[in-house]
Amino acid sequence: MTTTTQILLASTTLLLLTLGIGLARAMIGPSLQDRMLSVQLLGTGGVAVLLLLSPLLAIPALIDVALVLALLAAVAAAALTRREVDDV
Amino acid sequence: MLFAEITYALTGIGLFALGLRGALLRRSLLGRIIAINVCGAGVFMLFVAIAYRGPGQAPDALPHALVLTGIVVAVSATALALALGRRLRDSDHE
Amino acid sequence: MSDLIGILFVLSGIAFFAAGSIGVLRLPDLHSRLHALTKADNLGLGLLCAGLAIIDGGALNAVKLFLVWVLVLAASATAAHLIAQQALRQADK
Amino acid sequence: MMAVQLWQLLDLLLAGLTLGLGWAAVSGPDLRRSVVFFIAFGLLVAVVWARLRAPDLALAEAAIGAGLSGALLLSALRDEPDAETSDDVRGGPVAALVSLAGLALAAAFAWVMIHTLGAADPVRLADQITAQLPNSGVGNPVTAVLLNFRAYDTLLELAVLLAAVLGILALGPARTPYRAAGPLLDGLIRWLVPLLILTAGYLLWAGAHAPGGAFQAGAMLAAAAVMLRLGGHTIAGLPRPPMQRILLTAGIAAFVLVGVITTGLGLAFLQYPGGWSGGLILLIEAAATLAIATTLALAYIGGRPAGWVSEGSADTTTKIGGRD
Repeated sequence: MTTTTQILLASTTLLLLTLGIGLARAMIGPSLQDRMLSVQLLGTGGVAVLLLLSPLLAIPALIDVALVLALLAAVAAAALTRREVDDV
Repeated sequence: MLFAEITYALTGIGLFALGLRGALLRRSLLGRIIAINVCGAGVFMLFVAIAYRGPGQAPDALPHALVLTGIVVAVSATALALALGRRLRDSDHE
Repeated sequence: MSDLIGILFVLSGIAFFAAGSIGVLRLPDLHSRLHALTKADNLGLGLLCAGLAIIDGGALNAVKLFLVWVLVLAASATAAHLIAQQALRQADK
Repeated sequence: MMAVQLWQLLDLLLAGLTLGLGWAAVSGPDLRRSVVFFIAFGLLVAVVWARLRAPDLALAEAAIGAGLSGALLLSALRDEPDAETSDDVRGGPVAALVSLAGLALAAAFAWVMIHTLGAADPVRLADQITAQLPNSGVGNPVTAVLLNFRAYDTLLELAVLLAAVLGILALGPARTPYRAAGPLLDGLIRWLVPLLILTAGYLLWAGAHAPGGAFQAGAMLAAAAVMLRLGGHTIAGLPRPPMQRILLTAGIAAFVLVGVITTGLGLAFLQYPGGWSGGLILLIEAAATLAIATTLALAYIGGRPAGWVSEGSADTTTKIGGRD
């Protein structure tokens, strides 16, 4: 394993730790919007983790997965902010 | 035995137990449906963990195919359960 | 050499992610948290994508990484607006 | 070695976060909170699949676990009268007992699993899959299993999906549609829907040799339908009901048609003639993609869209259990 790979691996671990910190906001809340923005952070972070895993695991298709996750995180955000019948 | 295999298999078992507990203890249908979905994700994780064969090795494709169909069936079953729940509530209100 | 530059980009990207997460956790109200999230995360992901593209060196993957970044940028800007809008609407009620 | 420990740390972190989000999703009392955590949980599970070298599953989970399921639960939540205030979780001695029993069950499972995995190197079908892959007509082993080696199972799975959607259609009319979108959401829909459809096409085509395939492509198309419905499009971009019926059965029809033809050629049911595998698989997958997309879109709508009502349907007999 080269030094570059090791540093990428350490970065991925660090990133997961960071996402864990961000998720604490989802646990605390207090408002629903606070939880949503924490999920939004997890979406971007998840995309980043997938991009880092792609060279680490030598699976190029993980970039496609990151693309799909980015698209669907947008769908989830639209669905999350549009619950009530009278939403504009 | 690989560390990742054991870690994620145990996580799968943990999720299964968590989901089961939620399905038994929650009162609302929606809460139970979420719990059962977590339960199912636990089962899927156990499958995929067992399919894992270590770094640089191609994993076992058969459990992957099973779980892939499982994910799609789970979402359809969730939709059916939600439709049933709505129907039940509508007939309760009449 | 290019690996070194790439790693610097990736690490600074991670630093922005960390700043964003800490901002989301520590800032006092929703709107400043949203601010921390969108600025830090999108910049973080941009630097990370740039770094990975430099390390990878391939043109196709560079295009794909850039595409992922643009997508997340556009999607999360809209999402942040939608979340803020919803919060304002609920405050009005 | 340093790298091994880093991987283990990464695995522990990812597993811990997944368990934490799973726990947050199943513990109440607020249902909206649970749904938000469930979406986050789906996002993370997609990362776990990627970590375990299952990109096909990561694609499906990213589309379904993180996107469609969440949208589905959120649209069901609209009908929930008091989602915020409901005291949803039982407490007291019963809860303690159930928790203990769950813990015991998990411990027993863990014990069995560790002993089974440790006992001997298991017999794996993976070696047969690898050996037969060159004959399957596709390069992606998961697609080979689904559309060739175990095509029979996939045919029946499409039948299960059809049964589920027929149940949903039989249970009642569609949920209340959303209002027309504001400029912000409308702008998002304008670029997101074409991209989702484009990605669906890419995944269908890529599925032969790389991660992707009918299930992932169908889920992406369904996500496009969800976006359209969120923007106020009542039937989520679906065609008229007669066409919906055709699309719903397209996957099964393509499977059966190919199966009958192969039987007519003197081969086994769904045993593709040599050299034809790749083309036939793509044909079946294209039909299955449309069927899965229509199924998931109708499942999201949650009932019959306008135009499905026919004589003797549940609309005219609202009370199944008689008068009250």
